[in-house]
Amino acid sequence: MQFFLAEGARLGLGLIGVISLVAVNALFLIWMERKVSAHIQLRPGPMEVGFHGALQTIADALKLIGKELITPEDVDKLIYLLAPIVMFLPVLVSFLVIPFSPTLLIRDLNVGVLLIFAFSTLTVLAILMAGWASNNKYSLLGAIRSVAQNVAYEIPLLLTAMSIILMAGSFQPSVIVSQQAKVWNIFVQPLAFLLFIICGTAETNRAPFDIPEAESELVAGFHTEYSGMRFAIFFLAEYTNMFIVSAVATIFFLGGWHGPFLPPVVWFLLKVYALIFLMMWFRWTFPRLRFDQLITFAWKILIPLALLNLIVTAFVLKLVR
Amino acid sequence: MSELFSLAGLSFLMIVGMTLGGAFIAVGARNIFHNVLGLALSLFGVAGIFLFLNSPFLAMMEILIYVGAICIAICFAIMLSEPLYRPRPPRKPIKLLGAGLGAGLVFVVLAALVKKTAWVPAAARSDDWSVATIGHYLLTKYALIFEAISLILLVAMLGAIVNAKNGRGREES
Amino acid sequence: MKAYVKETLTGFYSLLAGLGVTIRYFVKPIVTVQYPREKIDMSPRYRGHTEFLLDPETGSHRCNACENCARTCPSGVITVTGVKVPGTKKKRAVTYVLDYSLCSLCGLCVEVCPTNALKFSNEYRLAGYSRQDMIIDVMARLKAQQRALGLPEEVPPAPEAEAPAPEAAKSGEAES
Amino acid sequence: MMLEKGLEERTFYLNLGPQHPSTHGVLRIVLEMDGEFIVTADPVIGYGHRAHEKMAELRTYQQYLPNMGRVDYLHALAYNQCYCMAVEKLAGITVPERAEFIRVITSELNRISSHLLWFGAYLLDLGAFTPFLYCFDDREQILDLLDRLTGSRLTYCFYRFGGVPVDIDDDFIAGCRAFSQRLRSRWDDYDNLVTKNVIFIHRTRDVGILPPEMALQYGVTGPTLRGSGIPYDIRKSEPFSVYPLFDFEIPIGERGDVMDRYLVRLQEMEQSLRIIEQALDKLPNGPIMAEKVPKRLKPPEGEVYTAVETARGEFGIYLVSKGDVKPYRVKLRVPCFSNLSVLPELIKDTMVADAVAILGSIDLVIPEIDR
Repeated sequence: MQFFLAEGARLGLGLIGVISLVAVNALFLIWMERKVSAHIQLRPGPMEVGFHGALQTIADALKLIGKELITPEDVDKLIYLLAPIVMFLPVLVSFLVIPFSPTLLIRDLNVGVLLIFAFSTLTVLAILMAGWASNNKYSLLGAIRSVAQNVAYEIPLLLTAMSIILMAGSFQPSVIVSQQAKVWNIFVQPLAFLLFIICGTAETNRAPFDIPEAESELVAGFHTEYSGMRFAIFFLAEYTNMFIVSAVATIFFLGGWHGPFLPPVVWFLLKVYALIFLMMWFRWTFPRLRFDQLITFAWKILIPLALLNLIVTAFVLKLVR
Repeated sequence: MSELFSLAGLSFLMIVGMTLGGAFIAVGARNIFHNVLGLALSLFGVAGIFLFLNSPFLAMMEILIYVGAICIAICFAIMLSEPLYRPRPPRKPIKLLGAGLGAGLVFVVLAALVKKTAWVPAAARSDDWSVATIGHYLLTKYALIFEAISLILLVAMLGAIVNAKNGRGREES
Repeated sequence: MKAYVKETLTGFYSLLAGLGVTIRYFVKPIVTVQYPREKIDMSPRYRGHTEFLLDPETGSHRCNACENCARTCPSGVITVTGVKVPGTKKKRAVTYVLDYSLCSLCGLCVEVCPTNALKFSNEYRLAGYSRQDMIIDVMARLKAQQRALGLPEEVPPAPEAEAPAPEAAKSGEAES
Repeated sequence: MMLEKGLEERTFYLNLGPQHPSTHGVLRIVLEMDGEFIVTADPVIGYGHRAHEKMAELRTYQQYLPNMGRVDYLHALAYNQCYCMAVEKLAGITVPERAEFIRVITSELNRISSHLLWFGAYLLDLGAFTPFLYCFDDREQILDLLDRLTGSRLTYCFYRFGGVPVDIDDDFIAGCRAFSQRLRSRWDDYDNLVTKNVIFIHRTRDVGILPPEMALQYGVTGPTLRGSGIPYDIRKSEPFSVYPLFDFEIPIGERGDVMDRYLVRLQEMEQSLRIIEQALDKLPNGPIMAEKVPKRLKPPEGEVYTAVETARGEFGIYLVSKGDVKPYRVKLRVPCFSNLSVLPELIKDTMVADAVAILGSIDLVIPEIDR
């Protein structure tokens, strides 16, 4: 009983911490995205609310909260309402196992990495639900695209993840991080890092892989019909997904919390935000791929490379050990 | 009975409820998309049961493969099926009865089996879920299953490729 | 196979080149203007709405209400009324009202004016809550200008034959 | 999407527009879709109809001038020029050479600004946001130059019958030279950011191929036609104004795909820079306005057709006069109307993403189609 109480308290604290982190992180990331895009495009970005527009996203969030929640006619109501929740829940769960520092993690599961990958697949289901339930052709097209894309990109993502897991010999995030105390995996597995970042960008539906919500083709893709807070949750989930993908990449390749002088948490967050910056940089540089090219790219380039990387890794490991 | 009201017990009830409820939606709902979602919910519950059986790895795989991949694939298939605005054929009581009887029979057989089996406590299994162990098992104890699954997947993939090739006749674009 | 590898590599390089361009611009200074806080000067020839040219000799406008501008205007924007100046054959404008919401800023009125009484104003921040806000009383603007410069306000000559049209006068009052 | 029982449900209809991010205006395209593939496309126009042709019959020749900048607001000066040429031809007014030079310089600047806007907006269609802002930064320089000269930034109404109302000064000339230098220094960045980008190449190469024969059948003109390899440009084939005095090339494409149309426009900007520089070098002195242009213009009875090369293709005006102060009839031959008519052929059997890419590559200005 006492075990459950202690564990319950830990989980409860963790949940509160995670929810506040998700909210603050999303607010910060949206501001960051605006600033990064603005400066790439020679403009200042938001400047009015707060210092350099730092509070702009809070104002926007308030606006979104105040907006009417429109439920269009003829939608599949239950699914329409459930989709944002299904989108958001797995995102929360993933935070359970992310080690921010040797001590700051909620649950050090021995299948932690798998948990993140397993729950991230639910995002696809949520997108499909949203697109289907909206009863809108643009939404449905976006949802179908999203599914094909995510299925195609999950394979190379898991394959590259496998090569790292092979090296570490464990699915436990903290073990993977501790093994990089001396040399970060990015120096051992540069190709895997590259593939992982590409697939991660695709998994989070970000440009140049943002075809499920390609605004010039599908208006807003799967969330065309969502308004107000429901739309905001999709937005929140998108940015939190970015954070999770970057966090996993940090755990896998950038040595997690390792780094001199600064406290581990700071190092971890620094690395995560650096990767997020990279993803934003992609978004504001590249045009969007076409749907079939995207799939071709995954099958013809990413998967062979990931397989090759995995085989070479296994081979080298066998030789070394 | 009292242990059902502990934290663990409550979560167990929840998971069983999810599994059963999902299963009922999966067979009972008239909207085919709802059926898939019910299936996903049910499989999610099954993953939870695996957790209770102290197999987190299997639980995660359940979610990753069944919820994440299979259900999505089914959704894909749905997109190719009859449009939903078509009036659905009415349910025939005889069919319903038959299905119920069949399911009941399977349940009875399974229950009898469960009753008869002498269950070994789970503690006898190791707690080691490292990649090496899993790999070892896959190539020794479960080699046949592993190979069989690979074969099935290969056949499925070949079939998919053949279907895709003949399907639309848009190879040129 | 060789082509495949080559295409992958060159493609990858082209992406890096693109990233190089954007990061270079990322550190460049911004080029936009924070509009309500900063204001750029309009070019001297900016074609805003028209207003009266303040004749430095007389300290007033030169309009003699010939209505050439009103006639040449493609959109019928201009309403001008004048009265006969006593003792001469000339007329003199008393009201000059623009319906700016119809104006297409072609500048024909300025060109056609025989006395060069009109010029373009530099005002570009013209926003309003109603259509009434878009009706510009050019005469009132001139008077405000005269007041700002400390020039005597012109007393319109007493109407002799024709009185100013009541509607035009009314809309002029509403504006000022 | 209730369909009749007889119609099979293999295809469905998708409305691209009238309000859609990639139609750049109120154009509606009814797409019959088979999944992501387009079976047929049916453009529906007329949402932005303003009766420009009818308005000409109700206004005097001068009063119709401002309309011309609004038919195609992106290359307004070419439309101005065409109308002025038509009226001048009808009324027998000769334009002084310096005025013609000024017209060419400003019109070419306007052409560059139109192409720059197209370039940015097109990349926006393809999902790249940033080039749009870079192009607008460059375009802004042109707008500033033209603003200082004409007093307007978009819907210029600058040319007059018989010349131009305002002369260019040394500041303007220096500004033009500085601009051409600046734009040339940006080509590398554009190349690295867009033209050489592998994603961009894959999105545009061999997409939306317009065979030259089909282009001719549909009366396609402008860069869209030249992308298919037909060097037809009014500036060369039926020279007007002082274009014969300048040395410039007509860039053409080879395959007629989206990429070729894109490249043609990029190269056209370079050629326009060349024309501007030559015009600035050769700029003669003299009057900028023909003498004795009556204020109440009453051209003699007759009819006339003039055409100019705008950023989108051949724009022609057919003007009939009955000797009145108002034209009897004005017919505008706008390039986008013909260019749009070829669109259904081009986007047949492509995906939505390609349809957007092709639609953008034709460079439509919707109000010009509707007039």
